[in-house]
Amino acid sequence: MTTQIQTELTPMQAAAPENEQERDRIIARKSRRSDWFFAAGGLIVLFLSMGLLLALLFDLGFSGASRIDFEFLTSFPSRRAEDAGILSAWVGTTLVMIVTAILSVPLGVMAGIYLEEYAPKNWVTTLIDINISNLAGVPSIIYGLLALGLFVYMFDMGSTVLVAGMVLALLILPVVIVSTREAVRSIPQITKEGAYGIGADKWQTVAHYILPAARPGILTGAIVGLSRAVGETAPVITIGALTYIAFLPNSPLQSEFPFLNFDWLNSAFTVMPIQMFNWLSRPQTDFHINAAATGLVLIIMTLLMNLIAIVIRYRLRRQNVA
Amino acid sequence: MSELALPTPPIEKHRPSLSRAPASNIDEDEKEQGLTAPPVLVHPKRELRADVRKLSFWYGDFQALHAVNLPVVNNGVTALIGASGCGKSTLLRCFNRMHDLYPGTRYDGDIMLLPEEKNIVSVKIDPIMVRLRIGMVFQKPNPFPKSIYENVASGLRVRGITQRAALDERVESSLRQAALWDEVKDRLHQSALGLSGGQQQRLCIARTLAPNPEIILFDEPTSALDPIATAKIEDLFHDLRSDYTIVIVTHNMQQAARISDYTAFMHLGRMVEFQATDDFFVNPSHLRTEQYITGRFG
Amino acid sequence: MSELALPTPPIEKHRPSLSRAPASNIDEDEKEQGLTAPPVLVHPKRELRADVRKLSFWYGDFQALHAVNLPVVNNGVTALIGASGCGKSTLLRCFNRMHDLYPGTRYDGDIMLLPEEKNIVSVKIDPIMVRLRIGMVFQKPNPFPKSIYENVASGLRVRGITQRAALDERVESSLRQAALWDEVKDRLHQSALGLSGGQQQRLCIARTLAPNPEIILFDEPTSALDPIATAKIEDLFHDLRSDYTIVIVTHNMQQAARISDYTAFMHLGRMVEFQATDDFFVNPSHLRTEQYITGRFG
Amino acid sequence: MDDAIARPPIHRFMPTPAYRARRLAMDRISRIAMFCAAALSVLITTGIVYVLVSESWGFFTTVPLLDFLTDTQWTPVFANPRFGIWPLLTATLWAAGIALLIAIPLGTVLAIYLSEFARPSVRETVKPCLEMLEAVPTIVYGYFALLVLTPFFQKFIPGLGGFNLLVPGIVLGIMILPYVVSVSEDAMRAVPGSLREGAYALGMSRLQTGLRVIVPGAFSGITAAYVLGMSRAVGETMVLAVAAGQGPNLTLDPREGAATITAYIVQMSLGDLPHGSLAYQSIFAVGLVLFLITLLFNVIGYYLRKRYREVY
Amino acid sequence: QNVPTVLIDGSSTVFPISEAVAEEFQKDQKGKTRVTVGVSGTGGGFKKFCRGELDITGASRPIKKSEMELCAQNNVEYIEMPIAIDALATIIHPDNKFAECLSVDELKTMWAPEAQGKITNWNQINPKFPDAPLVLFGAGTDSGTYDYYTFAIVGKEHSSRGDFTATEDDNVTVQGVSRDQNALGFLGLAYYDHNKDKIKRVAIRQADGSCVLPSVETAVDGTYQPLTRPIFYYVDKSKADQKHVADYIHFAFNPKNQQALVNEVGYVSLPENIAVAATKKFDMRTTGTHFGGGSKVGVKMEDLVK
Ligand SMILES: Nc1ncnc2c1ncn2[C@@H]1O[C@H](COP(=O)(O)OP(=O)(O)OP(=O)(O)O)[C@@H](O)[C@H]1O
Ligand SMILES: Nc1ncnc2c1ncn2[C@@H]1O[C@H](COP(=O)(O)OP(=O)(O)OP(=O)(O)O)[C@@H](O)[C@H]1O
Ligand SMILES: [Mg+2]
Ligand SMILES: [Mg+2]
Ligand SMILES: O=P([O-])([O-])[O-]
Repeated sequence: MTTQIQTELTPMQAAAPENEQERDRIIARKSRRSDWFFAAGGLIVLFLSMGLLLALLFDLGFSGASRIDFEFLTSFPSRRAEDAGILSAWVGTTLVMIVTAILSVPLGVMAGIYLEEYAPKNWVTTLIDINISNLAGVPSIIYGLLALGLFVYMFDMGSTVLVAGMVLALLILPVVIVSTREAVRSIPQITKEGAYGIGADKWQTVAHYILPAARPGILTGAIVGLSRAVGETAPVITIGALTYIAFLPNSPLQSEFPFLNFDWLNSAFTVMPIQMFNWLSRPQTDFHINAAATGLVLIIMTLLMNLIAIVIRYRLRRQNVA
Repeated sequence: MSELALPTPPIEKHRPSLSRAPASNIDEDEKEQGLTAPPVLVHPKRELRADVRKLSFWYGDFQALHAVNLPVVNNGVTALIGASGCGKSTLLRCFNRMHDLYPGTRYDGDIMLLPEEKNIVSVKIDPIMVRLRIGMVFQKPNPFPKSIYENVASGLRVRGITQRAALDERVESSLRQAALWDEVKDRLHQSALGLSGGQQQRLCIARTLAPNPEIILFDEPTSALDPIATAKIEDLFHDLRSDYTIVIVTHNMQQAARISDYTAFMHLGRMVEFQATDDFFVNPSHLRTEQYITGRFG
Repeated sequence: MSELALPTPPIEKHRPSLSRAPASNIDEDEKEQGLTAPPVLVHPKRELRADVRKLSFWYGDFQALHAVNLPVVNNGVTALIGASGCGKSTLLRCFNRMHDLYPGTRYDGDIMLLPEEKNIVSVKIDPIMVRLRIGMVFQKPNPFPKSIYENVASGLRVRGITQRAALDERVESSLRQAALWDEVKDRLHQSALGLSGGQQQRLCIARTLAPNPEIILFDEPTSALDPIATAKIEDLFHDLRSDYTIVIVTHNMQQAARISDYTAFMHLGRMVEFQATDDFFVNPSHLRTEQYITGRFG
Repeated sequence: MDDAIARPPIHRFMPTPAYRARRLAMDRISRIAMFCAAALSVLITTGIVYVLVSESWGFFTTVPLLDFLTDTQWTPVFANPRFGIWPLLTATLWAAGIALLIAIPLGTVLAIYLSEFARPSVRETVKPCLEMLEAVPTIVYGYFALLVLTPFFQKFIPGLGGFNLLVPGIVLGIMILPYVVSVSEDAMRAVPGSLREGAYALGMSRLQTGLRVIVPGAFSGITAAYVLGMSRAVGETMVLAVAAGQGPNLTLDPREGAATITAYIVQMSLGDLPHGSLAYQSIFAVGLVLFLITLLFNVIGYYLRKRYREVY
Repeated sequence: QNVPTVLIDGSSTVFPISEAVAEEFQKDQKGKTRVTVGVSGTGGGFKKFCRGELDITGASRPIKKSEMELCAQNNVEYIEMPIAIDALATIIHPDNKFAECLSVDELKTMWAPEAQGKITNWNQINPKFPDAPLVLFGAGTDSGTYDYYTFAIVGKEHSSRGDFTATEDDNVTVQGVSRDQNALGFLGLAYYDHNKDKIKRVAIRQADGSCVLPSVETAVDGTYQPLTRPIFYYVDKSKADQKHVADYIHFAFNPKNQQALVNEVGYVSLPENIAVAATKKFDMRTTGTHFGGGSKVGVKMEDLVK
């Protein structure tokens, strides 16, 4: 048994020639440098785009924050910028979102589960698949045209909260479907096989094992979709939402039986992005301040929704790791 | 734990008669190497619970099983061994029609459930009925993201059993059977995902035991576990083997030797050899088998 | 192919002196089982190319290697074996600083490149320098989504070699060394993704050979391949072993026995035994090693 | 060994026939309901195509298709009605083109940076932030383009109109940037880590790995990101309606304002559009053109994306 | 319990008045009555009005022949009431020094249908003007402003070039002109009034060569020609009996409210006697139009409320 072999070692054929080592050193240095430059470039781009979001927020904040107060949130629009508020706008947005959520989430989840778990692999499925990915990319204003031609005129429903909710539901349906599919797909095959393995049938597997596990993912998708709907303007303009609404639709809750009231579905309405668009197209700077304030409320709302979605996803991921 | 010694036979003991025997239905490669011969099936002397007869199986165009035969003894352990990719899992998953979940798969031949002589891979049989009678434990522990209690109860719930008392009773007894009761009895309603890998696997076994299936399939149940957890699960088999009919896939020959009554060796989708475990390792009748158990390939 | 016979030693040969020896730095579990003892390192009689000295390694807070020692002989094959998760890949990947790609990893101790006595895991050394000198072949074939030619040439291009003639020459010779030339010489400019798994793995070997690295690391290079492709790659080792210094991780003991000059056995992040391969399998000096090579765990 | 014989028979738990029947019914009902939900998506597309085509039909019975495709003026509701789609189309393409000019280089650099350079912790923070950028309502971007950036750029660019295509184009580029980044970064992430490690093992730097191995490996996915980004830019409405002006203007100068297809639809929708009038039909006609353009991009994007998913 | 709602739509010129009245009216009613105000333009408003969808439509020009027929078809009878007096203002960027006074002919060159695609530079209108692109903004084709402006300038109602930014929302015109040195646009006086700091009004060169700026005074004294006009409310007679509609009209034509609200938003309010007469006309439910289905220049207010 040899000890201290290394020191006794006779000079060998081993080490690379000097020039090769020198070459390696140069290559390594060059690599380091180009990496450094690219990383710096990447960081700059990153900060530029992130900075833009911040700049946007700051600008809105500077212009609009001082305008946001209790009055602003509880007043109707007015010809005087300083008296104007967004009460009818945010109530309208809320009501429309309720309709949108009630329609899009169940439909989207069912469709997503069907496509992921039930659909046989054939041309019909492929068609539906292409179709959904295309729908996700169809410009929102086209949905507006759909609603205008179909709901407003053909079905003669008028421009109501219900129609707005419906068109936005159709708009975000692909988002909900895709995120449901992703959530369902991310459930390990082995969990599904476990469920089938104990003798569960398809519906039991879906209802008791797949849906609960996919819930956070679905929720995330639904919130992201709704946050998109909150900010949508074009389709709602197309169906002819009003610009000046100084009242609220009837409350969905009432004191007498049956305690629920659906008049609001047929009510005229306005929503926040439209209110903002309206103020934005006025020339007076005072209204621009209102627009900025509305934008700020809008952006805070969507960012909050996204934040919630991100937190859910983050917790989901941690859960999966554990 | 049984102390089955494993005297491996000497290497390079040529068996010219076998290796030269011309055999029908052989791949080209195999022919060149002169290694394939008709399968050697020693019929078990014990009562059978199931019998695989000329079972072929296809993943789309790829034939993964070629006319496989395999007797499954009643209340005993049948082990399947073979190199990776030889079709062990594929065969096992035919028993509970797991392949039906995926499109493009096709069975041919029979898996007869005995004594009623019912072919469970027949298209006429509802796969869910098959799965209600035949349970399965997977390679990686796959507890549901629910409580420990609900995991064990899940098999009963899908069978429509909802009375609390019946569930409680069966949950406890299957956890005991799976030697897990003492470790979890104080946390039955906590998430099963908080258990260690070995505990999770025993939980999955308890879950499978709960409805008392007629056959239990195990697909490399210990390969994802550490040696200590493995030992615990191997111990379990000794308790279960007299009450349950078990088919187990393992890549660990020593494990097969320790826990099984009968061992089958597969190669490239074919059944090469089936013998009582005691004879299988001492006196393999096929050159391929011998090469495999002495570690010449795989 | 070498015909190293593998008479496995009888089981349950107790080595009380070893198994009872109290050792520092041992896990609780291990102590209970009385299985751990100080590592047994038989120093090689051959010239060394590298020497791992008290190398510890951490993934975040998890210490995956505990003061590992390992001599790597020059122009020879050193095999690393051990149960899954024991740290074989982790150790191998220290050699080319692969861990540097991931945050939160930390080395302690040395891997000395000899004879110049340069510690390649030192933070002062640029990992790219290390990787330019030490090549690696992975478990799963990982050809780049480019032509066969460009795959082999990529290592040369990185080193600044762009002359067509030099590239052509080296691409051909490395493909020949990897025994792939005849199969691909007519389709050099087709995508490498069209090759079979075994061919892809040989292509990856050619790609690694092309710049003539000083050491080549192999991480279970055949575990994703079928037996025939495995045999082809094992043949390669016999051609390469006299010209290249090779470290190979394998989960297949028989493979280690067939192709290596020295074998090291790891367990739970520790080096348990290192010996010339011929002695290693015949006469393991450590109870754990013996248990492992006789298949009692792993 | 066979001592089981001595024991009482094991009770096998099996569902009652009634329970089986209930399960079967539930299974069937749920399957049908879900299929209907999935089929609804097809119905939506059918609805879109039906509405667009049927309304445009009326338009094209008045307006020859040839005029629509060759005329260079768009004044459908005026004394001298002209029906050339080109002013709207060029404005749309200008804005989308400028947007891509911003989004492609920045997006690609950022995607390579995130997938190859950034630590996972950075990546995990940045991606949600980018998603937030994606979630900002477009009307807010419109505000930004009209009231903040245009006055700012007017200081540097002589002749930049109060409404122009340049600034909304740039804002549009920033708007689709997160999308381009996230799709192409996904594609780059989908390149297996083993390829990445293979590249590093040959001594490649991060940049070399990114450019020589990851980008070629993710090529179809990256292209899909560009194509889908283009589709979004073409279909974007509010930024352009607010900041690019609403006058049809066939121009080669992005400093001028011009109405895009989407802006035209918004502009017309703001007034009353009597059902059946030519003005009403005209928004469906241009909507159809918009739909076809985005359909083309979306389908190309779909196949490209599918391809990179299939490769690995 | 449905809250009664007054449905108003129509002219963007009238919109500021309706907005102001509605706001104050709803305050006055303390939520018992609602008012919605749309901005579809005069033409758009009439289309809805004659379908019976509205209670009141604002109009910045008298009802046209075609619209009268439509109303008759649907049995919609209307009460025509002047709500205020307006002047149309032509506007330019404050830095524009060369186009401060334009003749009707120059404006006609600019706006005539023949100009479409051809007249694109200021120096084509007048060689003395600089070589600068001509950027035009104006009221949308559904608006009374558009109709009256084309009627007064081009000579034919509803006839102009089409390659300009035509918008129902006059704010867009202000925005556009205030942001572009070479822009010109036209809109109701009120919009100029509210944005004096952003835009400049263009004087019209009269027959005698004098340049008259649009303003409340020149509108009242009639010197600003040919762009001074009354603007109207048309009320659906069948709806006039509903209390909330009647309340609204009484509120709008209350002389005190006229003074306060109409003037505040930048129009010339009706003299007190005219306002009272208008209310009386409403109470009598006098239907029909004073105009034979087209605009007239220089009508007397007294005639309108008979
Ligand atoms: N879903 C599938 N589609 C197509 N081929 C498959 C599929 N699953 C397995 N195979 C192929 O069928 C053959 C048998 O696979 P199987 O999983 O049964 O092998 P195994 O013996 O269980 O191997 P292991 O020990 O690795 O689990 C293999 O060649 C495998 O590539
Ligand atoms: N990226 C990582 N982060 C944290 N822990 C890791 C990581 N990679 C490996 N480990 C842990 O380090 C230990 C050694 O892993 P390693 O991959 O080196 O084992 P191995 O011997 O190569 O096993 P195998 O035969 O399965 O490849 C294991 O416990 C593993 O869980
Ligand atoms: Mg398997
Ligand atoms: Mg490994
Ligand atoms: O007042 P108008 O909107 O009709 O011009």
